[in-house]
Amino acid sequence: MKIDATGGNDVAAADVTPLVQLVAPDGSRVVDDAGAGLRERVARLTTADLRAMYRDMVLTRRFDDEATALQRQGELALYAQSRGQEAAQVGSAHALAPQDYVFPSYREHGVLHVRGVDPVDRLRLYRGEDHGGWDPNEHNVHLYTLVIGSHALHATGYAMGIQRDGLVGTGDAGRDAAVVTYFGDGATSQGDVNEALVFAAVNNAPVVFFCQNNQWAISEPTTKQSRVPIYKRGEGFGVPSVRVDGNDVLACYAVAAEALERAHSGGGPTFVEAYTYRMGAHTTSDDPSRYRDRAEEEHWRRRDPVERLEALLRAEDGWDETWAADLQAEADAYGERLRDGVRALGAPPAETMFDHVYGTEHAQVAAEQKWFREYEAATAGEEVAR
Amino acid sequence: MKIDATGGNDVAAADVTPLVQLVAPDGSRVVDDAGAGLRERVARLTTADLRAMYRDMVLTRRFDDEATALQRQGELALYAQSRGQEAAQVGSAHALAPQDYVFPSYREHGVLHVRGVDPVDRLRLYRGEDHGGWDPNEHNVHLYTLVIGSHALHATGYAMGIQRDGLVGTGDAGRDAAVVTYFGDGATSQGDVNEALVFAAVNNAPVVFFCQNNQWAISEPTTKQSRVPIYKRGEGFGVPSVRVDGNDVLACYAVAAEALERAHSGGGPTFVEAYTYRMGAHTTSDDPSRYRDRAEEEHWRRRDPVERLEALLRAEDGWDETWAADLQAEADAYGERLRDGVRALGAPPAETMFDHVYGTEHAQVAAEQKWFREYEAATAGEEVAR
Amino acid sequence: MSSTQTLTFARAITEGLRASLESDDKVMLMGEDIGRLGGVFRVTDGLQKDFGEARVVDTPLAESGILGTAIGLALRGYRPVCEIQFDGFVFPAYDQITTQLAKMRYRSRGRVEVPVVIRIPYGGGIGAVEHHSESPEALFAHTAGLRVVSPATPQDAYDMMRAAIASPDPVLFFEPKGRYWSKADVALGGPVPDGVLDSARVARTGDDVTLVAYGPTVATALKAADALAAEGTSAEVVDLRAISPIDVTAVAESVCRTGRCVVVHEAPSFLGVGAEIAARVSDECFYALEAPVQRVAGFHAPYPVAKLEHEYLPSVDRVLDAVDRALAY
Amino acid sequence: MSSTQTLTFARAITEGLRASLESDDKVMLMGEDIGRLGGVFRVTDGLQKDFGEARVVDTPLAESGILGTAIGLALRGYRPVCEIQFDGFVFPAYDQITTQLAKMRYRSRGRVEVPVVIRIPYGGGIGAVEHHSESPEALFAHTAGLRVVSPATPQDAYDMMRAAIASPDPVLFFEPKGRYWSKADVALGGPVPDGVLDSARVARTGDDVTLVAYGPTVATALKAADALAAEGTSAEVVDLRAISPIDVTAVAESVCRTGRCVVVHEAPSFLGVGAEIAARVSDECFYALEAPVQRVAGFHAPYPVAKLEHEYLPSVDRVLDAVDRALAY
Ligand SMILES: Cc1ncc(C[n+]2csc(CCOP(=O)(O)OP(=O)(O)O)c2C)c(N)n1
Ligand SMILES: Cc1ncc(C[n+]2csc(CCOP(=O)(O)OP(=O)(O)O)c2C)c(N)n1
Ligand SMILES: [Mg+2]
Ligand SMILES: [Mg+2]
Repeated sequence: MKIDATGGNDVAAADVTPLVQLVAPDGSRVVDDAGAGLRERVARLTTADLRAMYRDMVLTRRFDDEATALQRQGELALYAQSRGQEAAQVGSAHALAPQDYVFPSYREHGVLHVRGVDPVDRLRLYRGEDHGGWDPNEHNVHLYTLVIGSHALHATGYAMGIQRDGLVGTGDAGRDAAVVTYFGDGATSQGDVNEALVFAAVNNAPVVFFCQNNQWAISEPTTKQSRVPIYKRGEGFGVPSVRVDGNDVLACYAVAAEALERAHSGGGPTFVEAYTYRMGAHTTSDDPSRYRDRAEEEHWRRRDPVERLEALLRAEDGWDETWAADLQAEADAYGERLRDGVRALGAPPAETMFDHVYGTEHAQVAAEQKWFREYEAATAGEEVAR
Repeated sequence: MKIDATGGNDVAAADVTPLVQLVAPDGSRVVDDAGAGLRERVARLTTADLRAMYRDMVLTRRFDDEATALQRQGELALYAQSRGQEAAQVGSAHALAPQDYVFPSYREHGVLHVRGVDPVDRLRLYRGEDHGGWDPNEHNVHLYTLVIGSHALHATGYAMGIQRDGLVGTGDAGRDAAVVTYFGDGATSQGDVNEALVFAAVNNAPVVFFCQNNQWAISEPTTKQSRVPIYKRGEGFGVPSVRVDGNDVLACYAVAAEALERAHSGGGPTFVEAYTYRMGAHTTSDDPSRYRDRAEEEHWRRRDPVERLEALLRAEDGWDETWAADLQAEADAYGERLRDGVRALGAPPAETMFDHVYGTEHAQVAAEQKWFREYEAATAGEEVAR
Repeated sequence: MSSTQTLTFARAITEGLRASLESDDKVMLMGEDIGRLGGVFRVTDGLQKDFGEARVVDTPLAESGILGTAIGLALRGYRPVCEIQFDGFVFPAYDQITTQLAKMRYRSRGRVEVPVVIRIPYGGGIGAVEHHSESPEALFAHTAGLRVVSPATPQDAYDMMRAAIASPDPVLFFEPKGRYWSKADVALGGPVPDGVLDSARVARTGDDVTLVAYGPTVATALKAADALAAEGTSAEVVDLRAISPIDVTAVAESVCRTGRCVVVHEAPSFLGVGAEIAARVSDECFYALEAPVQRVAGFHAPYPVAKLEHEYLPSVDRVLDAVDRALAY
Repeated sequence: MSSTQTLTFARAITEGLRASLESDDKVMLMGEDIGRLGGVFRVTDGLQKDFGEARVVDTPLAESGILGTAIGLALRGYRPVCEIQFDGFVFPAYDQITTQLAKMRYRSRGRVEVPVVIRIPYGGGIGAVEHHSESPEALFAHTAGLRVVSPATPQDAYDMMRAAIASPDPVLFFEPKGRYWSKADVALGGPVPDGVLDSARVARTGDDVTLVAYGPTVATALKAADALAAEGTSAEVVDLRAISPIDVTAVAESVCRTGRCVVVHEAPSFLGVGAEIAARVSDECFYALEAPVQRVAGFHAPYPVAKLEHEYLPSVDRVLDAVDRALAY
């Protein structure tokens, strides 16, 4: 374990609070007493594994850059970057078993990438073309939830369902299942997140609360949400809690793996605070220059999680220029596919706004849909006439 | 400090968790290292002080008994006893300064008694004659709140108002003000109580969260709300927290006094878990025999807080038979006044149901009130005619 | 398989729950004090004993938590039936119901569904304290994605409960608590009947005026119809059963025939279900209406103290008064 | 003391807030991101700088907490103005608003009051994602104890904001966010005008049909009136301003004269404000109505994706269509 004087907005807290770290910002491995169990978990990872993580982080960042550009070009209504949080997202997602289920917030592009959710589908919501965009059950990833914190309860309920299905503590790694829910530092203030901790604790539900403390909730620093480090919150509910360096992909992987192992085996919930930084604006509508200073941004630019993994790979001979060049080429192709795919998304037919309001006929919807259909037909040529 | 093997429903938790205790169940003083500061606070109390507390507890219990009887006679719609919780309520209320403000739940009859709220007024709500019953600003006691946990936020906001009034840390004991809010173990599961802890912590607000863990939320034992002792909850928000023997009036007084001193001086919020027991039914509508056993009730009957204070007084020569007989006589007179007062409460005039919906005229209310008035006038004799 | 028993309204719901628990092992009940206590109204009495703690769950005291975890359970394939202890305590769950439960199917374009039932004992007349006598149905029915129903008879309570649990949509099931102790013969068993969640029921036929009611006020309307019959006025009583959707066809069919309509509900008149009925009837029966639709409902004031509730609640006399007004046009 | 300036709608609100902060030091603002950022719509821009962090407060991210602490502050004598960031995020505070804020005065028989204002940017048309375009006003107006208003012009935005803050009652102040960037001359200063919180405003006089609107749809109605004028139909436009209470007198006066009424709002039609208007107008103008009240409103579906919102929202064409229908009777 290491103390990380982060220079973020809650320096004081960060100064005194141990942060699980396995890789230092310079790419060297951290070796201390406390991290032994976690080190063992990452010792098993091969260079290929590390490269796979690196690739996922690079493609996630490319996704961010492309989406941001698409928004500027008017192809998206809005976009929320994950930039700076790739290690927290990719690391934790690599720890998931296929049968595990994810309840993301709205910024977990890296998690969705690892789970295999189609990148174009991931932007339908931000395009204003869909409120969701993918089939949650295809990759075991629920839709983005925009009402802060609500989904922490859905995750907990889902985990209670897994318990009822008898899929906890079977001893079969291919069957034991758990849930990970992602949310931000700001979300920890919501009643729902706290109630989720109550329900998870009392039911001993197999759910991991993965809080990405990116130090900002739009314009508010974490000090506006809590006077103690966020990971303490879980302890108050009797949920084992840990604070991990969110820019250290290996530490995030290891901590998530440990938490998932606990959940799978019947050990119940875990609360993880991944201490990281939102390098970009809150969303494309936001202007962070109004509330935070360049020095802080600069400080964190120097602790870029992607660069840290690159440094590790270089330090441990996992880097190879051909491989790196291929990855760049892959990223370019990925970007192009994404741009084309998004631009090709049209608008759904107007009448679909009446679909799926209910699962069975509802007279009010049926009557309004009928009216709309007739109105559309009648006014098809009329607007010109007026 | 002492470990109290309570025999309650969360025996396990109670077994391992230190409980602040100054008076043992047999009435002897507890002398240990941890309680030194608190012992000092109670050392200042005179026999007259202890007798005053005893009197308040006895009258509170009498209030309970009379109200329960009145409910059985059909004079009240409902009643929620405080029986068993007199030490927690009277002890903590004795620590309040006049300018402090209280936000009770619905069972804090002992607190209201100490604050001087008229006993008949306190039963208006339970009679179905009033939704409140007294003027909150007369004794600085807000009305009972029936929606579990909501008032914890009101208390916090009120405390933020005290801060804005500049009445924290003035150093003047007659001016520094704080808020105490009372709620139960069940209430700790509500989002609102947890959000109140967030707001209190972040604002360093002068508010004491006084949780009476009476081990039951109607039929649910505390294990259905938390897997760790309730006082831990506060710590997760960075709020100093303490678990006190709720049947020990001196410990409750001392812990509340300490928390209030912290609040008054600008030290911010405190979370107190008073570990006690609901000796009666949840309310007069409830039947505890459906969900808890006699043995548990019997166990707690033997730790009656009133008897404990009596034992202390006897042990320390504070007991006097004349005084005790006078108190009984006072209680009898009090009971009679209460019975008469409650029976004399009529029903408010029907038209008052339109009063105080708004502070200024509202056309919808005005129109309906007018209609009602005319309808009442027109149908005065008519019912006979039909 | 089927039999007829005389049951209280409350017991009919219990039997509806029991039948659903028996026929589908994904059905589960959640709520405060519903286990050993059997709920404060004893509607779930005995069910935890029979179906176990995993299927009849005493939850923490947190309504948002109950609904939020129920949504998660539903996403996992369960069919949670959540009890809200009293009408006035549903609001902490309002966000989960309005922004999540109602919209999950729509948000996912039908890829997932959340068949959650929310049981809410509602309405007044039982001499209770604040928050225990309210009628918040309109606050849910305005939101698309939710079905809102309220039975008025033990038979409907039984049938509609089974239908609600079987429905793929979220259903707010408003139980008129003042009627819990009323009794009737109930045919138990057999297949879950069609249409009970979205069709009105003509509780009494008549020609001169249509009384529209649901839940607790159906009994009031029927009593008023008796009194009217004695005076020579023939009132038809339409029991809506469903509040979302409203069976406008049935209501309009009746009112266009009688030419007069009185809507009766306990919830405040302003923006209540009666407003929608009045708007629809005034449209559909524009030429047939002999008098404007009359509303007999709660007032625009918080539910009053128990001592005054009978002045606040729609009474038979107030219904008769409204009928007089309608007939006087 | 008073002056006239050309201001955007948003800026007019800022000035209303500023004037209130200046004239009463118990006034304070609370919300997410309202301080340094000035709110996501910049409505509170500069106010924290000018009035300090104790009076313009960046709160934790918890709407129930915001409203609940605002109630406590109000009990202590403060006048909190709470910003809810977007319409769809008010629901976590719904319980505090409905069971506490609305009922505190009543519960105490007038012994305490809670003059809290809740600012809610609402309505659609701005191309936003889910939960950012809703119109939940009916979900509040049904509850007694709350005042619900929505200005349609910068002048009203300024005046009504000052009046709302001065009111002893809780006020839900619905700001039509799609109109934030519209501009007009605004007379600033002077005493807070009377009546703006409970009287409708005739935005345009006419004889053939009455268009009733509020907030964002007043502009739509006015455009429709222009188009109708060109066709020879004279439409009166009534801007409700207040939704609780509704100025029924003003609406009925107009409709009884024109004989026809079209209500326009963005919220779903079912159990929306239009239902209450239709019910009241059908009653008050029973003999004068030439056609049933027409409602042009949102549909009974969750607010759709941005790509479809213009098909969902009441458009000028849909208003014209409804007028045609009314005229055809
Ligand atoms: C209930 C609710 N209130 C307000 C918002 C508006 N909002 C969107 S994101 C955000 C900040 C979230 O901060 P945090 O939880 O730290 O997540 P981050 O965006 O930093 O990942 C806010 C206030 C919302 N979406 N939901
Ligand atoms: C929001 C809400 N939900 C449910 C209830 C019904 N109810 C009244 S008291 C109670 C139990 C409260 O338990 P606890 O907080 O431990 O307080 P106690 O009654 O034991 O003093 C419940 C569930 C309520 N009043 N409010
Ligand atoms: Mg954040
Ligand atoms: Mg309790």
